Amino acid sequence: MEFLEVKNLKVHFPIRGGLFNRKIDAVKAVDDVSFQMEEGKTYGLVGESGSGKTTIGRAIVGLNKITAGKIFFEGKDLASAKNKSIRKDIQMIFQDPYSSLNPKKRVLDIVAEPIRNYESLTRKEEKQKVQDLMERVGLSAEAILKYPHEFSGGQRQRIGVARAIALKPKLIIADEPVSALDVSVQAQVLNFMQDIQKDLNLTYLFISHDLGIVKHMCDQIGIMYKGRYVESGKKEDIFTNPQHIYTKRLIAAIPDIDPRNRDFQKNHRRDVQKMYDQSYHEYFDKEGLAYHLQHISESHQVALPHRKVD
Amino acid sequence: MDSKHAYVEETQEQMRSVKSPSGISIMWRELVRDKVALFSLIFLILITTFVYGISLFLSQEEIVTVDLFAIHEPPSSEYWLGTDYGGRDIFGQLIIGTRNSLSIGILVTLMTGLIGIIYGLVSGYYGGTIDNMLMRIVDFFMILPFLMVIIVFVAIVPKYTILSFSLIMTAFLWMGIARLIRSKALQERELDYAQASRTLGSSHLKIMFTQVLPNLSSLIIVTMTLNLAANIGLESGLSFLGFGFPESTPSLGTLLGYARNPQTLEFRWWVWVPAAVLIFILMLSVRNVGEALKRATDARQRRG
Amino acid sequence: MILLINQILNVSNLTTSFRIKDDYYAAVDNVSLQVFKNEVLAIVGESGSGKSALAFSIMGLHTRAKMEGNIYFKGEDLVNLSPAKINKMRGKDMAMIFQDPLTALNPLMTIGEQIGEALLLHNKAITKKSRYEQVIKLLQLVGIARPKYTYNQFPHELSGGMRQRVIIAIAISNSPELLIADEPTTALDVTIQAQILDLIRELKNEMQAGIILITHDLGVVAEMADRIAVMYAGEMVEVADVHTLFENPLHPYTRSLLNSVPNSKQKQDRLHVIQGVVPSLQNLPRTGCRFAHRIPWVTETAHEKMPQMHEVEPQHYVRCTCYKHFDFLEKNKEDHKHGIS
Amino acid sequence: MWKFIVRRLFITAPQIVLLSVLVFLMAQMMPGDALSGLIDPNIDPQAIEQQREKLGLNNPWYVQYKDWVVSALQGDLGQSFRFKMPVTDLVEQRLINTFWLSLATLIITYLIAIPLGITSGRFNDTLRDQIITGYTYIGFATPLFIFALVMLWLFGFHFQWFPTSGSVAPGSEAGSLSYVISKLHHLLLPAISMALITTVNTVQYLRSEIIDTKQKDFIITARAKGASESRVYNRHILRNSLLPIAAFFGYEITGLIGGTVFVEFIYSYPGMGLLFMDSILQRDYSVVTSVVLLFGIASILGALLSDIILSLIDPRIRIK
Repeated sequence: MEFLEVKNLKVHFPIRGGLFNRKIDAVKAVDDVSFQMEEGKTYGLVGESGSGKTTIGRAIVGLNKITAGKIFFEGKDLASAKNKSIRKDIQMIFQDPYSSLNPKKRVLDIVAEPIRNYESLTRKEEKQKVQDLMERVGLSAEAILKYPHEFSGGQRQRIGVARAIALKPKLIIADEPVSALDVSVQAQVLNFMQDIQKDLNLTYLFISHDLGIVKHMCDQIGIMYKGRYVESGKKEDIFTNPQHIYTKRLIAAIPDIDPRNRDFQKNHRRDVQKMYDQSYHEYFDKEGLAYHLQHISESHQVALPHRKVD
Repeated sequence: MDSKHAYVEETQEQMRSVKSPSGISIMWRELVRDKVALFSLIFLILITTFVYGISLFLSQEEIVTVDLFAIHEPPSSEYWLGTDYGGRDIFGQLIIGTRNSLSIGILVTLMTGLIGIIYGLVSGYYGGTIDNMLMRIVDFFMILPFLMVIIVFVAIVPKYTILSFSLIMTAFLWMGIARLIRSKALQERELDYAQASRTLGSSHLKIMFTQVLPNLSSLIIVTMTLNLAANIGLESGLSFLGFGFPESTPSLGTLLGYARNPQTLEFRWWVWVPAAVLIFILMLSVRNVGEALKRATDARQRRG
Repeated sequence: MILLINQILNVSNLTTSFRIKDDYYAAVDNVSLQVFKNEVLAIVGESGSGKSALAFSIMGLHTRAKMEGNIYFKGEDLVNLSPAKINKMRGKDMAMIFQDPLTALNPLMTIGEQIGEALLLHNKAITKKSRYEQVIKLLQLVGIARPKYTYNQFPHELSGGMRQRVIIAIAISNSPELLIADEPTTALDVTIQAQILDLIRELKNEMQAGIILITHDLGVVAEMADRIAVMYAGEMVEVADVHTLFENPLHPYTRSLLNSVPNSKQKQDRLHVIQGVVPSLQNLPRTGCRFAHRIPWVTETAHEKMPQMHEVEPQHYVRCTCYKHFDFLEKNKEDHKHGIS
Repeated sequence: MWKFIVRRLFITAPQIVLLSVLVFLMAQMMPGDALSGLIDPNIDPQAIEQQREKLGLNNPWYVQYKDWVVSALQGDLGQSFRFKMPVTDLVEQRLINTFWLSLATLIITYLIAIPLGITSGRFNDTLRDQIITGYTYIGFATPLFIFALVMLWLFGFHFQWFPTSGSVAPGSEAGSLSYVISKLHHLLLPAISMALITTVNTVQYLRSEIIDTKQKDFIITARAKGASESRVYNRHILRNSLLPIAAFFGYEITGLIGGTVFVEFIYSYPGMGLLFMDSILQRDYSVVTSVVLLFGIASILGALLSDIILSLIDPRIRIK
């Protein structure tokens, strides 16, 4: 039994138009995606804007309707009505630490919201629990009567985490959790996420466009392009042995932190771009979409047409 | 130095740096800072207490009783502001009229507010098809020549009372606030905090009223204040035309209605000028307060 | 050694203050810098460090700020120049690329009109025909595939990357000597970012312009910059050429920044964390070392009372003497002892 | 753009149908019917009943509605019992009067609003702005009918600069120059009264629109290009701020309708508003319903016009 299994997931959004505003087409935000996650590990979902990575995360927590396919969490179908209670095992950390906390609520009410929905505690117990959670994320317990705007971006993100772990979830969807933060604060939040992962045995689905951070955080990685997977595998598979031209191009585009490699990087990037332009049709179908994934090793899958695999 | 300590210190540092209080207190601060608005507010409080207080000792029936021996008397020590064509005391009518105008203004504002807030919130929060349908209805109501429609309904409703009058007004005045609330709710629901609530197991109803609604509070307060001014104006306008309060219930508009007679307009200023001035000052004060609140909610226009 | 004759911009002791309530607060505090021909000077710092305020000061785009000091450019002091004269130079001798390509273009004007305007403003005599031709040429130059088609398009019809190319086309339309790029790729995807950076680099070589690149992304800096100026809390804290700065960073802030980025080369389990937050404009420490409260384990005596820029080696400047006493190892030991997260 | 306009028309059609139903129902609720005015105790009730049957007044409501719509489409809006003439004929002259009054009001409204709004927005928080904002404050707080009364009292009765009733001096010959001048003379005071009050909305809207646009990023782009302050305003800020004002034009019509009721009533100006007030006071209901229907259609078309203007000038809608 897989910890989390996404099977042939499709999420389509209708495009309305024409004279009567009828559905004339659909944006295939997620188009037939399958992957599995291991418990206690961090799975990185990478792609550029519009690749569908966020939509997958939102589909798993139930914020986007699934068009087709299934999501199994510890063997149970998430869409099934009788499995509603497992929703509390899956929580989410949002990208924007400013808009993800209700500005009109005190921290106490923010962090207690999930507790109030799923557990019936007395006021006192609830307060105690929130205070424990605040200390857990490294904020002072006295701060629970403050409003979100009294905290810095990094602190707000910690409050978001406190809220997400309030119900002792098993899986946390982290949607670009640090991309709105300054570099130094990013480091704070990333370190801290790793700490609580160990302590609480959490599994992360880490959604990001920043390959550097994904490389730092993740064990498994899936690369997406236009709603489909182009490659997936262990971190080493992706970074030392990228097979799909899109992955290669993406990795080549990451700026190198060492100025001595500048010329090498530049040439490398140009070569990859040339290769990308030349071999585009080998890697993408007529609509410019990726093919289905094929195993090239036990852990490593690449989206290639059948003929490419020997 | 341990980590917890460091973070506490950090929080205190932040406390000092971003001392931006919540919406309502910003509004209050702005109101107090704005001398004109503060003065308006004090004036409104005074006049409201005065009018409601005095009218406890005045009998509406006595005041509206025709006294044929005192028709069109100019101001005197007996009749401070003279009398009208029925010999009724203008000053008394002014007090009762102000009370009635204020009451109906507040009542209509509250009723339209209640309908508009719920309607707009539902429409904006759900969005999509529901929103589309609900907004088509609003669009239709918006383009009705509502003043005429209200007059027609006032004219044809058989048992015409203050309640039915305010219901008719409400029926054609709730759309503006509904629209406003809807467009703000549409923005709010996209924000991560509303989305987060979904993932935390809160129901739509709960999110709408406990998460989104508090974020609309400043908008609601501002809009309702400005609406109050508009409603006082509209009621007096309808009464002026003869389609507001029945004549046995004087309103500020009723007094102005006497000025439809050119003789009164030209030669008997004491009948209508005090009412005109009072409506103007009332609306101006309410709007001053409303505009100050509006400035408070718009950070860019905030003074200082 | 860079010859002084190649110097195109010289900012000296510039202080730009904003009015908040009734007081002025300096967002740019006593900053001096030089830009030379055909070089990229990167200004690095986190949000609130004053780097964008500096860029706007040079361009004269602050409408309500108090500016003191001097900005020498083309023999004029921009701080004291009349608005009309600055207008003549803006867009011609110096130009700017903005951060957000989605909002930086007028939604109601065609792409052609917007680029054409930049040409027209500095050459009133230009004919319609030659303006059209030049715009097409510019669109080609910035890598727009169908320039004649795009000429008549409106901003909302273009992707983010395309819009940023248009903004670059506007900026280079009059071949400026100085180009200020304010976070030009922050809003873009990595692959687009790589393309835009390549484009800026090519254009620089072609025009021999001096470029000020403002960014918080150290990777972008490592790839683009010739020289780097690190800003913290409105001040320059370290200035050096790119190799020196990455190999031998001295100021504690610079070192902290470099260590807090996940490094693709060396395996780190934990990222370095800088304590605390960048203070807001109203709460900047105005005396002593502004970074002191974020490295509390460095003793007070290690800081200067009035921190100065020291030239520690040729062309490498560091503010405050605390760099001599800043020790990562010590800090890490402390953390370890207390199990800091 | 055509798609947008056609889709917009699809919304307009049901609006007009809905309006007609509402007006029809209102007419049904009104006491009396087309024959009430003719009731004469000398006429045999049975004859009246026959007459009713003949006129279809005993038919179910939907048949009556259909008949009403069909005749309205043919230009037959019923009979005015007070004037004993077809409503259509009665309305014609009044409609023309109201049209001129509205047009004059609109012109004055924009003549005031645009310069004041621009000045106030461009130089916000200066003395000039404060004076203009003060005017809008007072304008917002003054109900139109009070202002119109004061204007009538002051300039009509006290100074006697303007006539106090009618739309033209009696005895003027249609078409002559003195006729036109007299018309203008009658129309000016009501139009100015209405415009001075209704314009504050547009002034304030334009002001905040300009202040908003001023802070947009593309304005910084324009400045960075080297555009002078006046060019930034004329080419970038005004163009973008006037767009919503232009689009607002059609909606002004809805606002004007409410205004004409008051202003025509106070100035005894024989237009649609006065006709409406007279008819409702005299219980001449076929005229009342016709006026409501016509004004309703006018505001529906106004809203349509606004959206079409918007789609024409905003490329984000135009190009689709």
